[in-house]
Amino acid sequence: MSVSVPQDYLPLFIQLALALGFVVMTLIATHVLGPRLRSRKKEMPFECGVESVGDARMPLNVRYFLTAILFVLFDVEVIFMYPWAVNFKGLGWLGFYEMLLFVAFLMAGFYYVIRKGVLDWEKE
Amino acid sequence: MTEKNTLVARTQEEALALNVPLQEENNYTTLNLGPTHPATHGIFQNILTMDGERIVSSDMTVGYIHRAFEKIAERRPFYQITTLTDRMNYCSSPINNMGWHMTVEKLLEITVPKRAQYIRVIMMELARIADHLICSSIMGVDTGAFSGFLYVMQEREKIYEIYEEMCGARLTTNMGRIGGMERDLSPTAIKKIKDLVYNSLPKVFAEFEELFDRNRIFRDRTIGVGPVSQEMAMSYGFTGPNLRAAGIDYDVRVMEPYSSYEDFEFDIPVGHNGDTYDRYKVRNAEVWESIKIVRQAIENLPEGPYYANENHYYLPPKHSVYRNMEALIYHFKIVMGEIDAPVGEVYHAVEGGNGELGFYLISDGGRTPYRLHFRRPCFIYYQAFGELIKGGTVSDAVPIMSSLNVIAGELDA
Amino acid sequence: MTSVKMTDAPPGYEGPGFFATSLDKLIGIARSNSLWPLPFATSCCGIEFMATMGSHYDISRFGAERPSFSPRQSDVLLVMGTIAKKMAPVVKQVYLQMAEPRWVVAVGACASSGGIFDTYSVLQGIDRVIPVDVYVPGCPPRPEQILDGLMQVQELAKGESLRRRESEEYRALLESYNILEKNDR
Amino acid sequence: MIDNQRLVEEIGGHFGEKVRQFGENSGILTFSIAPGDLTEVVAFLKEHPVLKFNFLTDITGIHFPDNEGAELCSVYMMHSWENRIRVRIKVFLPKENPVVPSLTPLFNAANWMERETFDFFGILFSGHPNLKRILNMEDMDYHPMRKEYALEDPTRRDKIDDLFGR
Repeated sequence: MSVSVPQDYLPLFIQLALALGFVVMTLIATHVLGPRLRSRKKEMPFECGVESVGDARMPLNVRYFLTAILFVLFDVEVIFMYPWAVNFKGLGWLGFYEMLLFVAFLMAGFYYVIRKGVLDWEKE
Repeated sequence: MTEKNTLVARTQEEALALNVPLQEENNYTTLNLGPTHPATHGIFQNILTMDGERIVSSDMTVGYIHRAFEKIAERRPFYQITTLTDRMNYCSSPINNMGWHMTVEKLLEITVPKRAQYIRVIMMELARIADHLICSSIMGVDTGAFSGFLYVMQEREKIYEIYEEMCGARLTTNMGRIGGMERDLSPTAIKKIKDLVYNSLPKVFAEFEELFDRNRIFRDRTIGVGPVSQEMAMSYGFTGPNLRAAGIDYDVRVMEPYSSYEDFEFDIPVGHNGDTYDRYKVRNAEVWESIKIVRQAIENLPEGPYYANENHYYLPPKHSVYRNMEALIYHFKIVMGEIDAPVGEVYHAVEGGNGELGFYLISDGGRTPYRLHFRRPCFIYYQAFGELIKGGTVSDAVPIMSSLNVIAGELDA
Repeated sequence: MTSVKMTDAPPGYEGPGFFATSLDKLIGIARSNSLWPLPFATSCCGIEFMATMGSHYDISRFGAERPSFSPRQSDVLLVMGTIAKKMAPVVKQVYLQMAEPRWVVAVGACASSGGIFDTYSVLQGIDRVIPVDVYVPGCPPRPEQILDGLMQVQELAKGESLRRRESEEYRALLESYNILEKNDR
Repeated sequence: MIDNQRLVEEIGGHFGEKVRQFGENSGILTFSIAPGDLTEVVAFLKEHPVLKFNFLTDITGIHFPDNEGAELCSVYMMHSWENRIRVRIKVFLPKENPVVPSLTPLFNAANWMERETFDFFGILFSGHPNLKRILNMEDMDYHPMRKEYALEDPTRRDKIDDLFGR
């Protein structure tokens, strides 16, 4: 096994530059070449062809926020699991117990959330 | 941002715990489904009031393609109204055509020969197959499976080829005449029909059913979704496959047999719960029954003329128009719409793709109907849609709509 | 040996190892071979469009495999079926919200002229509310005809000058349909 | 087996003078009643233990401009699935005040059928939960299916009479 040197990353940087360059070029080219027409009606949100009524910025129920933040929480948990799963053998039993502990903490929180009824939408 | 953009809490407890203001009233979200929404097949508008993901209520607007069929029908001679019926339920136009011809024949008291009746049955059943194929496969598309649609579209094209062989058109067929058919089944048509009902369609359709019937995703999204009880179905005027899915075996073909339906052996499939999955299953079972009917009709096709000998109403054959004075006169009078119909009041119903398709015709003895009313099954049962989706999620509303098989042209007339 | 047919090269100057043409033509080719349709299907013609989209006729062969149901990402508005007067503002709104360059195809007799429905409730042709580029006759047109209509749009897209959409004539056309408002750019 | 004769006896026997003009059109029994009796008659037919007219097939309207004092007609079609028999009820109404009770309490399906009839003919259904136009545009100011209104689109200019020899 060889040690990687900075030069080894050169192709990666070239690819990155090409990818970014393509995106930037396309954006600039479409702005320069593409015809454009602005009008009040065009910039309204598309509401299945009828004129939109009201404002999208209305007070949201806090339940949306709770659901969203809980989703993010458990989504991040999965992200932690990826590197752990890759190095599963290297980390050995200790790593396994650590992950078990981590999941247990989360599950305790999850249990609390369910007992509190945060995920029940229709709570009266 | 202003105060408007803040979070609010529903209960006092939440407001204290999260330090956000308490919401004074139920602030539901309003969502606009339609008129040009990819999930609504045809043009309907539903303004849904939502509590989170649950639909609280819906406000339905229809009439976006209202074309005033009934008004046009009052100004057209009888044979020209066939073109209007095509465009009503365009997924199964031959059924509409034949239904209209039979209504006029009832008014004129014409008996159609057996052979014509059998040809009509074949065409109507093929139309039913085409209608149900679209409905079932579009349900697949709406629940996320496109391949089923591609499978059965190929078969529908074969049905269209048979239509073309019979009348030259694919979709708006304008098939048949008052008093019979305009032409006999050609040998090519017979060959194509036999090939369809014996070889290609059963094979492909069995494969299609295999793809969906026990598909986990499809079942999860349809079983128990939008159930219709028997009482609700009756009260809302459901007919056709949607009614039969609720478990009521009402079928016009059996209840009031027309066009020799009493000669054929077939079952009426019924469902149990009337949910989306049952509607799908009933439609599929009906395709198999229709295949059975077409097989019987094509095997036992009686010999004889394919039109009634009614010079006043049935266009004379072209060769005699060129040689025979009387034929020329009749031809002219029929084409110019100068045939007076007797006074009468007729209601005739056929089993359309979506249910009881009725024609209520009042004639005052003139050349055009005095009043013609179409009983459009879609129009009547679509009003239950609002109640069916109540309490469900938006993702349920989409398969419910496609399983009801609402055809905009028929709905708005 | 491949059966894939390449698009024809536009007229230009060819030499050893290079090929020069105008930017207009290059962009024209790019646009015409990737037209994203917005199927505005209301009735019978919409069913024929389903056949056109399906496996038998396969509209994807013309670079239009991606039907866009939002006007923002679409190039061709295919209006298929009767447009009632109740529906006319919706068609106009959808057209207005499409990005430039945009083309409109009136598929079928109803969309072109009202067809057999000369009645109080039907709009007598969508060209009363929005400008139309291609009319496809038929009631309903066969899928081949719809494909032909799409190919006509391809021809239009191929030959269109890059400056057309900024010209005074185009502005006047839109103004005649009351599509441009006073302070629109 | 219940036939039209039996129906006439049952309905005529129960309502007496209220039901009039019994007739048979292509096999379907037709009779007419006054608007006030409609709910009663339909409920009787629906809840009758033997007749069991459990299904409201259709509601529609007819316009007879020459029928002085009863220009409009509201037609109800009912179907008894068990006895395989249909019946048609006609309610004649004056043009000035065409009011008839709504059948929505008895059949949910009547809701849109009545809205359609109102839209086309201007027949007013009292007690209807949401009687407004359904197919035509909200701002339309006439009822297009009445005989005096033209079918054609008034804005069309290419149909000049000279071209058609009229």
